[in-house]
Amino acid sequence: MRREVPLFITFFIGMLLIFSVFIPPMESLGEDFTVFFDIIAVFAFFLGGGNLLRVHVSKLTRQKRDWQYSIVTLLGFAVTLVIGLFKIGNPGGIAAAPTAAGSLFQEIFDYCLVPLGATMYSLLAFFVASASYRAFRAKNREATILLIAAFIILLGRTPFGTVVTGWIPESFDVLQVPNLAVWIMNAPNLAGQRAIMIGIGLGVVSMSLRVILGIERTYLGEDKS
Amino acid sequence: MEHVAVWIAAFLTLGIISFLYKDNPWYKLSEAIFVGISAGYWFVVLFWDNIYGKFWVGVFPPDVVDEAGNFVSHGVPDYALIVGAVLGVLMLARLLPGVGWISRWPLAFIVGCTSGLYLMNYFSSNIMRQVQGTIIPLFGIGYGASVYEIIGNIVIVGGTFAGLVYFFFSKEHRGAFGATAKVGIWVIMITFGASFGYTVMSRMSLLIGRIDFLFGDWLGLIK
Amino acid sequence: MSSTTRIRELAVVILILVISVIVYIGKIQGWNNGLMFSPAVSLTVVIVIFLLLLYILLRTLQGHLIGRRTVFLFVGLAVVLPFFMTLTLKFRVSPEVQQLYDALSELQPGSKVLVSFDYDPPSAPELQPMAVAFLRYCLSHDLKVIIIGLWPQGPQQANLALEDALKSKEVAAKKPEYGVDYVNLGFQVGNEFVIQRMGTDFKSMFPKDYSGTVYDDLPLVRNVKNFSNIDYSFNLSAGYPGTQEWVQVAVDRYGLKMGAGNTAVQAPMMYTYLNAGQLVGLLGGMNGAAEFELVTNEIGKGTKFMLSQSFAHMIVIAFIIIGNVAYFKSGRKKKL
Amino acid sequence: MRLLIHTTLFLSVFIFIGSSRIFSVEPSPQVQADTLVNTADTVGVSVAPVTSLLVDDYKYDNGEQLNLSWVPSIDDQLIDGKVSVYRVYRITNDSTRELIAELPPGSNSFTDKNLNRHDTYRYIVAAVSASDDEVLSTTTEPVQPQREWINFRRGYLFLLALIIGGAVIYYIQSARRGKKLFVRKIAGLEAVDEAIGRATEMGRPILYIPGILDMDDVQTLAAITILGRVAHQIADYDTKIRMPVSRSLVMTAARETIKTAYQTAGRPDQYSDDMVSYVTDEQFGYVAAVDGIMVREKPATVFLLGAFFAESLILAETGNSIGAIQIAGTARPAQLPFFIAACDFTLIGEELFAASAYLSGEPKALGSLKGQDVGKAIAMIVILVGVIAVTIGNAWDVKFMNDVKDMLTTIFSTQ
Repeated sequence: MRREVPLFITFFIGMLLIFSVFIPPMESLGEDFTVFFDIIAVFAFFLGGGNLLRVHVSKLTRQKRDWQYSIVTLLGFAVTLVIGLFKIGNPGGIAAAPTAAGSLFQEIFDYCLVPLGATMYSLLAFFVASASYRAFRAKNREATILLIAAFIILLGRTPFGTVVTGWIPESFDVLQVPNLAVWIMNAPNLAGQRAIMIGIGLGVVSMSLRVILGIERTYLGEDKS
Repeated sequence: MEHVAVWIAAFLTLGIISFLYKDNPWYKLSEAIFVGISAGYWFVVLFWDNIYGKFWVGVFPPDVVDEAGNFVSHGVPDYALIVGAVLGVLMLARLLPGVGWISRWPLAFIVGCTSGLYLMNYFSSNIMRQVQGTIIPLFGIGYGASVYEIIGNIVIVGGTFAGLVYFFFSKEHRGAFGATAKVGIWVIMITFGASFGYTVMSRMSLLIGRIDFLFGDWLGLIK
Repeated sequence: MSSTTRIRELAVVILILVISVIVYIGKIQGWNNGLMFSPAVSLTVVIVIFLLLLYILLRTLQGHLIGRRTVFLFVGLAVVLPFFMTLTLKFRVSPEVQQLYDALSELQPGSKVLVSFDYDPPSAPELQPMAVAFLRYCLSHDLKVIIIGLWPQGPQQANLALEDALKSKEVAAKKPEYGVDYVNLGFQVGNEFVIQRMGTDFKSMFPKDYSGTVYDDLPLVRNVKNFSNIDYSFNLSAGYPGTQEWVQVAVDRYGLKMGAGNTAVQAPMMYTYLNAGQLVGLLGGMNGAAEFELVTNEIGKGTKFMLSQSFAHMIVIAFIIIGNVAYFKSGRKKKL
Repeated sequence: MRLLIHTTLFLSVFIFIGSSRIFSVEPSPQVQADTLVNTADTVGVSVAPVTSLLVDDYKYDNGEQLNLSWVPSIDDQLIDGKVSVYRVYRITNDSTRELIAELPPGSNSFTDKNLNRHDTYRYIVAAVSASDDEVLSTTTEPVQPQREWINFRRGYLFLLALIIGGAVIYYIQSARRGKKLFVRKIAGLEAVDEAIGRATEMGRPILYIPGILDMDDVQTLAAITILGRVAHQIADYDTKIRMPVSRSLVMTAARETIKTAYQTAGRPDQYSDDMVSYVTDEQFGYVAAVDGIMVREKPATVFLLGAFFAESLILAETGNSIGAIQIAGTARPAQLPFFIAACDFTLIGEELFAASAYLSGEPKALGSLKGQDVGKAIAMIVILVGVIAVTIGNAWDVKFMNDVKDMLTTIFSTQ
């Protein structure tokens, strides 16, 4: 029972949504279910947030390595929650949107989360360089092709690229790096993208069917009562 | 206040950057702040958007009023949302010993939704539309294409074809089939090279933005 | 880890903090007016970086792979140092930027320019310099600027850009007045439908401006009914809704004359519109901003950013080349 | 060869059905407005009204939309047009008329959405001159939007889905009956065994990152199904797994999955909820934490499977710097090159979705992979035939070829 019911739910809901595409009165079902999903996700957060609390409290009480930082995490979590849920420091009071301009909650976002997120994101610039140095090598034919394509696109979009091949006469202007870059984007790149996308489409169809038909069911747990 | 805010932002920015040197207390502190605050932030946003904005307002809709604030009619409640909330509550059954298995029901619901929805979405947008988009005249409409365009068209059609051959699972990549698959992986590699070259550009601008903040807005060293 | 390294690291951190505090106090007190290398120093720095790269190439050829931290250091230097350099990168103004400039310079003083801010802070490094340069040109050439935003955070970015533009000497000399010379009408939800409604009636979409003033109380827009009262428009876009929607609705249906500023990722898609004449002028990424600053003779952040970006790209390209040269030199055997 | 025969069979059935157009539909009756033109007062600079205003039901919807079409005013011309705007008015259940849309000159149709099928509607379209003189058309007869139960416009979509989905199910069934199936090797998945073994030998944990999206993304679902197979081996080897996640629902699903794997492996006591922990929903906050875990716990093996965005390279490079074996996979083409650069093995697009079937080694799961190949074969044949048809049709104007091309584009069009 414990296993059959969930399997049936997956099967039923999956099939319902597949057929809803062809039945106009049911067409909005997908959107309705998405709202359900949003609501379930918030309830699930009680589990996730609870887990976060538990992990850090246990780190703290057992004085595990780096337990000091757990205090910071817990404090940050609690303070943000209280400020946001009770809308403390919000000029509009409890009726206003939590992210209203000038609210304390929005300030936290602007002065803590934005710089943190943007900086984490900007680390990419460094990693791009280190990956380029270490990994982009003409090791075999595939890697060489990747490298050349990347190089042409890179060059084609810096002023340098224009200079390097500017001497190529007008009648062969497709061989000038910037034009070559555009050609690569529009022809082989498009072909590769299409092949990947069609493949992904088929992969999704097949995997979804396996899930709906109950062949793929590890996420449902074992029936051991 | 403004001074405090800009110093906090700068302190956190440097903390994250210091990770490039190695893992260190400054980074750990920034990370702890980041995790704590952002987890709280997203719960608050999700709570007000979904539990209040979608569920509560959906089930207990406010009265409809005209511009002057006069009563027009009662809102129409959407009781179906209660099903969503019930599924959400079932999710919490995990916390109770003995009935934890009930939480698989909402999970099964979600998995069913995802697979059902995506199956049809991907079918039309990824398979049908892409196949249709590849049916192009090689010589352009009314012979209108230049040599380069013709080559481009042939590459698009041939490349897509070869790429699909590469993904074949149930046939060994040998002989002519294997050669086509080889061409296929080359085309895919060009695609990857192109997207690499393409994204590198925009990645740099983010770092430039942060540097501008540190040396300009914070320290005032940039004129 | 030995305790001496630890102490050394701590010392560095403290040193950085102390210097920061001093520089910050300098900023507030006004004796820190920014740092600038002289051309000779700038050139020396470039040469030193180049020599260091050569040294790395040599080391790699000998089979020593340099560490990640060295690579990081180079990227950091390549991005930071150009901010203080007085070097002017030689680049040519591409035709689409020239086209934008020509379109602007053809406008009579007093012409109304509509600027739509359709981006948010993550795209600001690329688009903000364009916005500032564009506003600066308009305000210093007696063009009236009407700002709107289809992205919620657009008008906020617009105010930041205005603040910067107003600092420039030429603009300050004109003493532009809010409501008369420029106006920020704020954000409106509805994506392309907003554009469509603006085709018949601006006021219905923007009954009040960003700060809450009623539309008819703003002298600049009081007589602006729809796109027919706009002489030129400029769209700063980082995605959807953006240039594509503006072209499809405002240009194709209402015949608005418009140019655009796009992120580097988006710009290549716009060339079709440019070729078809649907767009008059296009700025793409930091390059676009820098080129626009060049034609308008106003060196600003775009040029600085562009210098930084070009340096960073060169470094990435240099590292790819070094990696590969070394790889082939070593007979492709060693797994470096 | 068998595959080819099957594909051809499927294809011919479908073309047969397709060409016989079983889903052809009767034209819907239209409600025509009085064609008598309201001769408007010609005072001032007014314009001629629009004519032949028609309202008909929008086909195959839930009774929420109506289509309006009309012939534009004769004064609406490209050059020197006198019409400045068209205004569409609606009268709901005999109430007063309300303005619902303003359309630019040149418009000749409009779709009114969000209607109620229990109400009746009448429409008027006004042509407005530059001096704001409004000239009304006739009012249409009252119409109710109709609800249709089946969307025949999507007939071909149904047919195609049936064929490809059918192929998948057919091969699953035939595999279940014991038919042997060949599946080529996928390098990234062959390496899973070795990667887990390495972590066991080194006594270090395995880090499993299922992307940053929630369970409502199909890539996350794929990551969880693969986790089911991987966790099984991990339980067998008795290695430690560490799985920080950025969504609470993913945490719940992952726990169920790993628990099951440990139970099937006969070591339920080894399982602990601490293997999976929630970090934060914030994209880069999660990345910061995972980077921290990587450098502090030094996992021997890192799996990066699921939906990744800009963080792909940040994670993969940090993983690389600690010397872990990395197996990555995503369906986002923009992130794949970064994985290829910094990881040891990368699952490209479709391979991610095939992975769990491949790893399971169960015949019925493998059967579904063969079903997928039928889909690919169909796509390839359609592309070939279509391109030949449209090229020849275009170049020499061969009617048959044009017909073939038209048929294929109709079948593969999506609405």
